[in-house]
Amino acid sequence: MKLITAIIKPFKLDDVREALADVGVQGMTVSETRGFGRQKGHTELYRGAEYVVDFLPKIKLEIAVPDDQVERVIETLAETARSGRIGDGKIFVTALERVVRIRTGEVNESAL
Amino acid sequence: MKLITAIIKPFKLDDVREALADVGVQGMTVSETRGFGRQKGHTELYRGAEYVVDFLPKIKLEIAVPDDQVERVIETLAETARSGRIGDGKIFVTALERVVRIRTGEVNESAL
Amino acid sequence: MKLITAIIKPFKLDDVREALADVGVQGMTVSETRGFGRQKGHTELYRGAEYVVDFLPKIKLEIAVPDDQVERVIETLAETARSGRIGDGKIFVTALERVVRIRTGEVNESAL
Amino acid sequence: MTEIEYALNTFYLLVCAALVMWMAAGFTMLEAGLVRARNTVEILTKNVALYAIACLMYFLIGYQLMYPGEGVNAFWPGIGFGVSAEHALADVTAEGSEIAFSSLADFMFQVVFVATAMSIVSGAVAERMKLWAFLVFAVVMTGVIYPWQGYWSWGGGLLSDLGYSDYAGGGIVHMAGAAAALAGVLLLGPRAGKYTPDGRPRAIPGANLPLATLGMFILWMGWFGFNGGSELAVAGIGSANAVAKVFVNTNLAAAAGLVAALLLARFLFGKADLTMALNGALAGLVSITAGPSTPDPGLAVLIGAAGGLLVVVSILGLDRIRIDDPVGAISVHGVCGILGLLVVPLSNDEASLVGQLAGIGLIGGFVFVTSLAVWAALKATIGIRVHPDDERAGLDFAECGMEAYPDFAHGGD
Amino acid sequence: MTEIEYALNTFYLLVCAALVMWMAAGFTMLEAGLVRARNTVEILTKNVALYAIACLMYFLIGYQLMYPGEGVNAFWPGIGFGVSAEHALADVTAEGSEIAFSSLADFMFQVVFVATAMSIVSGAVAERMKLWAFLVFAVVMTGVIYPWQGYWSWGGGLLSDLGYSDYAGGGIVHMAGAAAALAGVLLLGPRAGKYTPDGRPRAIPGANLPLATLGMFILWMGWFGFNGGSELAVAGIGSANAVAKVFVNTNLAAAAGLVAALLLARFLFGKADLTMALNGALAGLVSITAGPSTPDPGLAVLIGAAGGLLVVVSILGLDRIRIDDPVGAISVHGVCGILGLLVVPLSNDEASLVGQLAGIGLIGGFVFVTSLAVWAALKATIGIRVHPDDERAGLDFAECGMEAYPDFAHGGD
Amino acid sequence: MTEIEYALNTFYLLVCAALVMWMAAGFTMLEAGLVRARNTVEILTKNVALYAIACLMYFLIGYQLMYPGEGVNAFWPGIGFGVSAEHALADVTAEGSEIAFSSLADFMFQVVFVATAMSIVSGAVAERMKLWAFLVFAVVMTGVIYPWQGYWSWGGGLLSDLGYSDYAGGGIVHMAGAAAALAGVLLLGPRAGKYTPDGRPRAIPGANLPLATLGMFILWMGWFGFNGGSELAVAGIGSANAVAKVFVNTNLAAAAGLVAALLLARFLFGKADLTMALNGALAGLVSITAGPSTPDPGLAVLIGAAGGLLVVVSILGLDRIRIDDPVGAISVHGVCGILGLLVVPLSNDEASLVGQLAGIGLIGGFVFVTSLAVWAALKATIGIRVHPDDERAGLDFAECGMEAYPDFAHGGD
Ligand SMILES: Nc1ncnc2c1ncn2[C@@H]1O[C@H](COP(=O)(O)OP(=O)(O)O)[C@@H](O)[C@H]1O
Ligand SMILES: Nc1ncnc2c1ncn2[C@@H]1O[C@H](COP(=O)(O)OP(=O)(O)O)[C@@H](O)[C@H]1O
Ligand SMILES: Nc1ncnc2c1ncn2[C@@H]1O[C@H](COP(=O)(O)OP(=O)(O)O)[C@@H](O)[C@H]1O
Repeated sequence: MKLITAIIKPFKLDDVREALADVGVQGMTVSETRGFGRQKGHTELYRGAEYVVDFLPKIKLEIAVPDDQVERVIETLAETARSGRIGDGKIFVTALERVVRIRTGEVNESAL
Repeated sequence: MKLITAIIKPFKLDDVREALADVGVQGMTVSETRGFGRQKGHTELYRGAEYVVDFLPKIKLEIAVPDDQVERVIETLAETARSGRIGDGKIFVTALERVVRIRTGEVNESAL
Repeated sequence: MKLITAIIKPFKLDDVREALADVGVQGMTVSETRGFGRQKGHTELYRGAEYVVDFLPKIKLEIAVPDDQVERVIETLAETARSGRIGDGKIFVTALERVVRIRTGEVNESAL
Repeated sequence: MTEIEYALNTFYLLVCAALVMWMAAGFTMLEAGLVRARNTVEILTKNVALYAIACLMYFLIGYQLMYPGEGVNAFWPGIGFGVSAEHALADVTAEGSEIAFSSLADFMFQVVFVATAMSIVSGAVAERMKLWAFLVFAVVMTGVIYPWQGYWSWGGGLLSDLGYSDYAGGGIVHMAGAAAALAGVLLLGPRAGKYTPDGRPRAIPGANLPLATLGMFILWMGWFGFNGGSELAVAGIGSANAVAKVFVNTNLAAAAGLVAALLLARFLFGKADLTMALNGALAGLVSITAGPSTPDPGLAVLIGAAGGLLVVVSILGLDRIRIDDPVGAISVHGVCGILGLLVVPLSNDEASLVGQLAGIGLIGGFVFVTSLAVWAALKATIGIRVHPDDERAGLDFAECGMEAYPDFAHGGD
Repeated sequence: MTEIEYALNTFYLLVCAALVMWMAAGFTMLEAGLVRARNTVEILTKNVALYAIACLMYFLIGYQLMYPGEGVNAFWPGIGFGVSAEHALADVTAEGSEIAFSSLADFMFQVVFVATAMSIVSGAVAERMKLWAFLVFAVVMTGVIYPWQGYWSWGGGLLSDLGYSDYAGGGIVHMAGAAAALAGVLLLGPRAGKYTPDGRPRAIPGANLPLATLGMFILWMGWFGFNGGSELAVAGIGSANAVAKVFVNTNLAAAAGLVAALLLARFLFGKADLTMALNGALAGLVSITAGPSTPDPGLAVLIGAAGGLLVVVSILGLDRIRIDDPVGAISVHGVCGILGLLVVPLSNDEASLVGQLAGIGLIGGFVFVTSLAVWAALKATIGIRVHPDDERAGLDFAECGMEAYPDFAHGGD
Repeated sequence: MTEIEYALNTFYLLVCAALVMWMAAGFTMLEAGLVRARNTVEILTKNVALYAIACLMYFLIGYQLMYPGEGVNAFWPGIGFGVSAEHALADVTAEGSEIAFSSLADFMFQVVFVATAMSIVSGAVAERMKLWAFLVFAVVMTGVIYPWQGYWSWGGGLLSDLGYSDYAGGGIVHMAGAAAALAGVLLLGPRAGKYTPDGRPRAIPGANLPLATLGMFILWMGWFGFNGGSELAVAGIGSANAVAKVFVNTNLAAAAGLVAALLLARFLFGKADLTMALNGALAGLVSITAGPSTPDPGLAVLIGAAGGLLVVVSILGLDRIRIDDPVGAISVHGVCGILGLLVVPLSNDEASLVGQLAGIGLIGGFVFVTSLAVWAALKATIGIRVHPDDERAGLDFAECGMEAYPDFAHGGD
C-alpha cells in the first residue's frame, strides 16, 4: 500500500475528487495548506508598508491506495490537477506499512 | 520508529489524547482536516440552490513512536476513537528514518 | 529522495524559510497545526470555568529533497528553528518513493 | 396639551422606540458572539424571527390585552385586537386634556418592549433548543404571557394598587423574560459537555467576542430609549429634566456595573474577563431600570455597581448548580432585575418594599409557571431539544442548512 | 410656521437623515456578509466610496437637478449647482408661510436617499465587477440619473401630475436602484462557477452571516428615518400622528415580510433559511415604502407579508434565468418596489393604478436604459469585469491589495 | 426661554449625547478590526472599560473641574464633585433667562466627549501596552488632564479670551486625545516586528476589516451628534439652521476626506486601500470639527479633502520615523485636528490665527507633557509594556485569558 500525497491548486479540488472517484478511490483526506515554490507570490502594500504574500493557498490530498491502484491514481491526479501553469503542485508517494479501519479494526487492503 | 497518522472524528480528540498519554505517548501533532469516504455528506440548500457538504470535519493526529510502542499506540487509538459508526477514520503507519529534537539536537528514539 | 517534515514554532517560520532558500531548497508546503508535548499549555478561565489550552500553535513544514540535500536541510532547520526553549519542535524524515511535478509530468529528482 | 407639545412627545417616543428596536440587534450580536460558531446561524435566525413574531403577536392581541382600557377584572384583562384609535386634534387640545402623544406612537414604543422580553429568553436556551419549538413559545409569550402580566401593573390591573413601582420594566420586562428563560432551561438541561462527569462546569468559549462587545454597546445605546422613553413625555421642563436624569443615571449605572464586574472578575480570576465586563454593564443597566428617575446620580452609581458585582456571583452560582445559561441572561435580567426592584424604595417614596416584593412574586411566579407549562407542553409534543448528534455537529446545519462562517476552517465536529 | 415648529421639523429631519445615513452601514454589512471572504475588502471599499461619492455628486449637481424650483420643462430640469439658500426668520414666520424646515436639513435628508439608491446596485454586481468601473458609474448615477428621474415626481416634473404616488421612494429610490443594478448584471453576467455546465444554479454561501444579520437590523432601524422622515413634518397633531403611523406600518410590514419569507422557505426547502428571512424583512420594508402612511396597520401586515413571499419566489426565479444577484437586491428592491407601488391605491385615493404604472414604466425604463448605456460605455472602455484569475483568487488582492480576514486560514483559491 | 424650547433643546442634547456615546462602539470596532486577532479581546476590554471609567471619573471630579462656574484662576479651575443642580421652572422661564436646557442633559453631552478623547489613545498604543497601566492612565486623563485643559476654553479659562475658537472640540477633544496618545507611543516604542532590522516599516494587517469599516460608519453617524450637538440649541430658526448646516458640512467633509484619501492612496500604491479610505473619512470629520458651522458647504468639502490628503501623508510619515500607531489615531485626530483648528479663521471672523495657534500650543503642550509624566510614572512603577513573549503570543491570553475567535484556526504564535 502507498500513501499518495498531492499538493494541488484549490480550484482543482472538485474535478480531482470526481476523477478519483471514477477510478475507484473511495476515500481521501483533504487539508488546507500553503505552498512555496517556483510560483512566486505577490507583493502588496498595507497602509503604505510592503508585505509579501509568498505562501500561496494550496490543497493537500492524502490518499491511501493498494499497490495495484497506485499508477492509475497518480495518472488521474496528474491529469486532472494540471492547468499547465506554474504552481500546479506535486505528487509524493511513500510506503504505507499498515492501515487500520478504526470502526471495524480491519487492517491493510481491506481497511481502505 | 514509526510515524502513526490517525484520522479521527473531532469529538473523540480529548478521549484519544488522554488514552494515549496513559500508554506513555509524550507528544503528538494535531491538524484540522476534512475527510471524504464511505460516510456520506449531506446536501443542503442555500437560498434555494443546492450544495453538498461532502468533506466532513476530521482531526488528523501525527504521532512518532519508537518501534516497541507501535502496537500499543495503534490499539489504544483504535479503541478510543471508535464510536462504531461509519466515518470513525483510519490509522496509517509509515516508517520513520530519522527524528531530531530541534531544541537539543538529540536524534531518533531519544528525540521522541 | 526524502520527505522532511518539521514541526516548528510559528514565529520561526520566516527565518527558517529564508535559511532554507539559502541552502537551495526551492519549494515547501506549510500548514498550521497544533502540538502537544513536553511544553505544557496553560490553564485559563472563561466566565469562571476552567479550560486548558494544551494544544499549542505550531507550523508544519513539508519539504521533499534529493538525498544529497538531506543533511544540509536538517542541519539548517535544526539551527534556525532553535530558540533553545522547550517546544521548539521536531524533524521527521521518511523515504519518498516517487515525486511527480503535476505541471510537466516530470518525476523524481527533476520534479523537485 | 398644545399641538407642539403633543408633537414633541410623539416624536420623542418614536425616537426612543427606534432605539429600543435597535436593542434587538444588540441581543442578536451579543448572543451570536457568545455561542460557538456552529450554532450561530440558528441563534441569528431565532433572534430575527422572535423580533418579528413579537411585533405581530403584540399587534394582533398583546397590546389590547395589556392595555384594555377597562379590564374585565384586576387579574384578567379580557381579549381585544389591533391598536387603539388615533387621537383627534380636538380631543388633544381640549381644555384639561391629558392626551400627551399619538396612540400609535405609544403602540410603537410598547411593541419593542415585548420584543426585548423575548430576546432575553433566546440567549439562555442557546445551543441546544429546537428552533421551531422556541418560535412557538415566542408566539405564546409575546401574545399572551407578557401582556397579561403587563396589564397588572402598566395596564391598570392588580399591581397598580399595591405600591409596585417599575419605571421602565425591570420586573415587567427583564425579570419576566428571565423567568421564562429559567423555566425553559430547567426543562432543557445543560448543553452536552458543559459539565464534567463529576459535575464541574467546563468552559465553552464564545466564538466571536467583537460581536458580543458590539451587542453590549448596542444594548447600552438602546437602553437610553428604553429607560429614557419610559418617562412618556419630554415636552415640559419637569419631564425634560426627568428624561435627562434618566439618561445620566442609566449611563452611570452601566459604567459602574462594568467596572465593578471587571474588578471583581480580576480579583477572582486574576485576569480581565471581557465577558464578565459586558455582563456587568448590562447588569448595571437592568439594575437601574426599575427606577432610573428618582435616585441621585451618585446612588445610581452604587446601584449599578451592586448589579455588576451581583451578576458575577450569580453567573458563577448558577453555573455551579447546573443551570446552564450560555450568555448569562438569567443572572443579568432575572437576578439583577430583582435587585433593581428592591432598591427602588431607597429613592422613591411612592414605592414600598412590600409592593416590590408583591410584584416580584406575582410577575415572577406567573411568568415562570405559565412558561413552564408551555415549555412542558412543547416538550411532550414536538420536543424542545435537538438530537444529540445535531447538538454535537452544531444546530446550524440541522436547523438552518447553512453555516455562519463557511469560508473559515473551524473546529466543529 | 412658528419658530418652534420650524425648529422641531428641522431637528426631526436631521435625526431621520442620520438614520438613513446609517443605512449605508447596513447595506455594507449585509453585502459583506453575503459575499465570500475573498471579495470582502472590495465590497467594503465599494460601499464606503459610493456613499461618499453620492454625497459629493448630489451636492455638486444632483440636488439642483432634482429640485430646480422651476424646471426647464416637465422632462428636463436644467442644470444647477450646490444647495439652496437658507431660510430667513422673517420668511418663515411670515403670515401664511409654508416653509416648514431648514433648506439644508432638506438637502441633508435628500442626500442620504441617493446614497441608498446607489447602495442597492453594489450588492447585485458583487464578486466580479471592477471597483473603479463601479465608482465611475456611481458618479453618473448619483449626479445625473437618479436626480433626473427624481425631478419628475418629487421635484415637480411630469410624474407629479399623473397621479403617481410614492411616499418615501419605493419607486424613485428602490426600484430605480434595482433597475440600474439589473442593467449592470445583464452586461456583467453571472459569477464564475455560479452555474453548472447544464445551467443549474450552484450555491455560493456568504462568508459571514452575523454581519449580514447586523446589516438587516441596521437597515430596519434606518428605515424608520427613511419612511418616517418622508412625512417631512412632525410639528403638528396631524403630522405627528402620520409619522407615528408610518413607524408602526414600517415595523409591521418588515416583521410580516420576515415571517412570511421564513415560513415559505421552510416549506420549500425544509429548513429555516436565515438569508431568506433577512431578505423577507427587507422585502416587507420596500413593499410598504411607497405608501406607509395610508394603510391601516392590518393592511400593512398583509403588504409586508406579500413582499416576503414574493421576494423568495423572485430570488429563485431570477436565479433560474441566470440573473446572478448575490444578495438578492434586484428582487428585494426592484420586484418588491413594484409590488409596493401597485398596492398604494388600495389605501390611498390620491393614487391611481394608471399613475403607478406610468411611474413604474417611466422611472424603471429611464433608469434601466440610461444605466445600460453607461455600463455599456464602461464595458467598451475600461471594462467592467475583473480578469477570471482575479475573480477566482478573489477581488480583494487584485483591487485592494489586502485581505479582509488575513489572520484566519480560509479557502480562497 | 419657553418651556417647550427648553424641552426641545434638552431632548436634542440627549439625542446627540446618545449618538456620541455610540462613537465608543465605533472606536472599539475600528480598533478591533485593525489589530491582529490575538490582541482583539484586550482591545475590546480596554475600550469598554475606558468608556466606563471616563463616565465615572468625569462624574466624580471631571465635570466640576471643567465647568466650575467660577474658576480659581484662568489656569486652575479648582476642585469640585458631581453634577450641577437641575434648573427650576421659575428660573428657566424668568424674563431674560438664558437657561436653554437641563443641566443634566448638559452633563450627559459633556461626559461622552471625554470618553471620545480617551478612545483616541486606545488605538495608538494597541498590541503592546499593558491593559491595567492603560486603565490607570484613563483614570487620570478623564478625571484631570482632559477637564483641566477643557476649562481653559469651554469652561471659561484662559483660552476663552485669546480668540481660540473650537466649536466641537477639534483641539480640546481630538488633538488632546492624540497628544496623550503620542506621549504614550513615544515611551512605549513600536510593536515587535513592526520594523525590519534596517528600519523599514513592515505591514501588520488588521484581522477583521468589516469590523473596521463598521467602526468608521458608527463614528460617522455618531459625529452628527458630536458636531450637531455642539450648537447646544436647536429650538429657534437660527439655531435650527445652524444645526442643519453642521450636519451638512460634517457629512460633506467626511465624504470628501474619504474620496481624497482613496484617490491619493490609489495614486501612491496603485490599489484602492480601504484602510486609508476609512482614515480619510475620519480625517475629514476631525478637520471640520473645530468649525463646522461657519464654512459654506463647498468650503467644508475642501477642508475635508485636505484632511483626507493630509492623513495619508501623515500616516506614511509617522510610520517612517518609527512612531508606530496601528490605527492611525495620531494622524487622524492629532494632525488633522491641528489642520481643522488652523482653517477656522477662513470662515469665522471671531477666530484668529494667533488664537488658534495659542490653543494648539497650550492644549497640545499641556496634554502632551502631563501625559508623558503619567506614562513615565507608570513605566517606572507597574510598567507599561507587556512581556515580549506575551506580545508575540498575543495580549489576549496574557491579559484576558481568552481568545476573540477561539473557534477559528488562526496564525498566532
Ligand atoms: N520540494 C518541495 N517539497 C514540498 N512541497 C513542494 C516542494 N516544491 C514544491 N512544493 C509544493 O508544490 C507547490 C507548487 O510548486 P511550484 O514550484 O510553485 O510549481 P510547479 O510544481 O508547477 O513547479 C508549491 O506551492 C508547494 O506547495
Ligand atoms: N483511502 C483513504 N485515504 C486517505 N484517507 C482516507 C481514505 N479512506 C478514508 N479516509 C479517511 O477516513 C475517514 C473515514 O472514512 P470512511 O470511509 O468515511 O469511514 P470508515 O473509516 O468508518 O469506513 C474519511 O473521512 C477520510 O478522512
Ligand atoms: N512523538 C511526537 N510525535 C509527533 N509530534 C510530536 C511528538 N512529540 C512532539 N511533537 C511535536 O513537537 C512539538 C514540540 O514538542 P515538545 O515535547 O513540546 O518540545 P521539545 O521538542 O522542545 O522537546 C509538539 O508541540 C508537537 O507538535
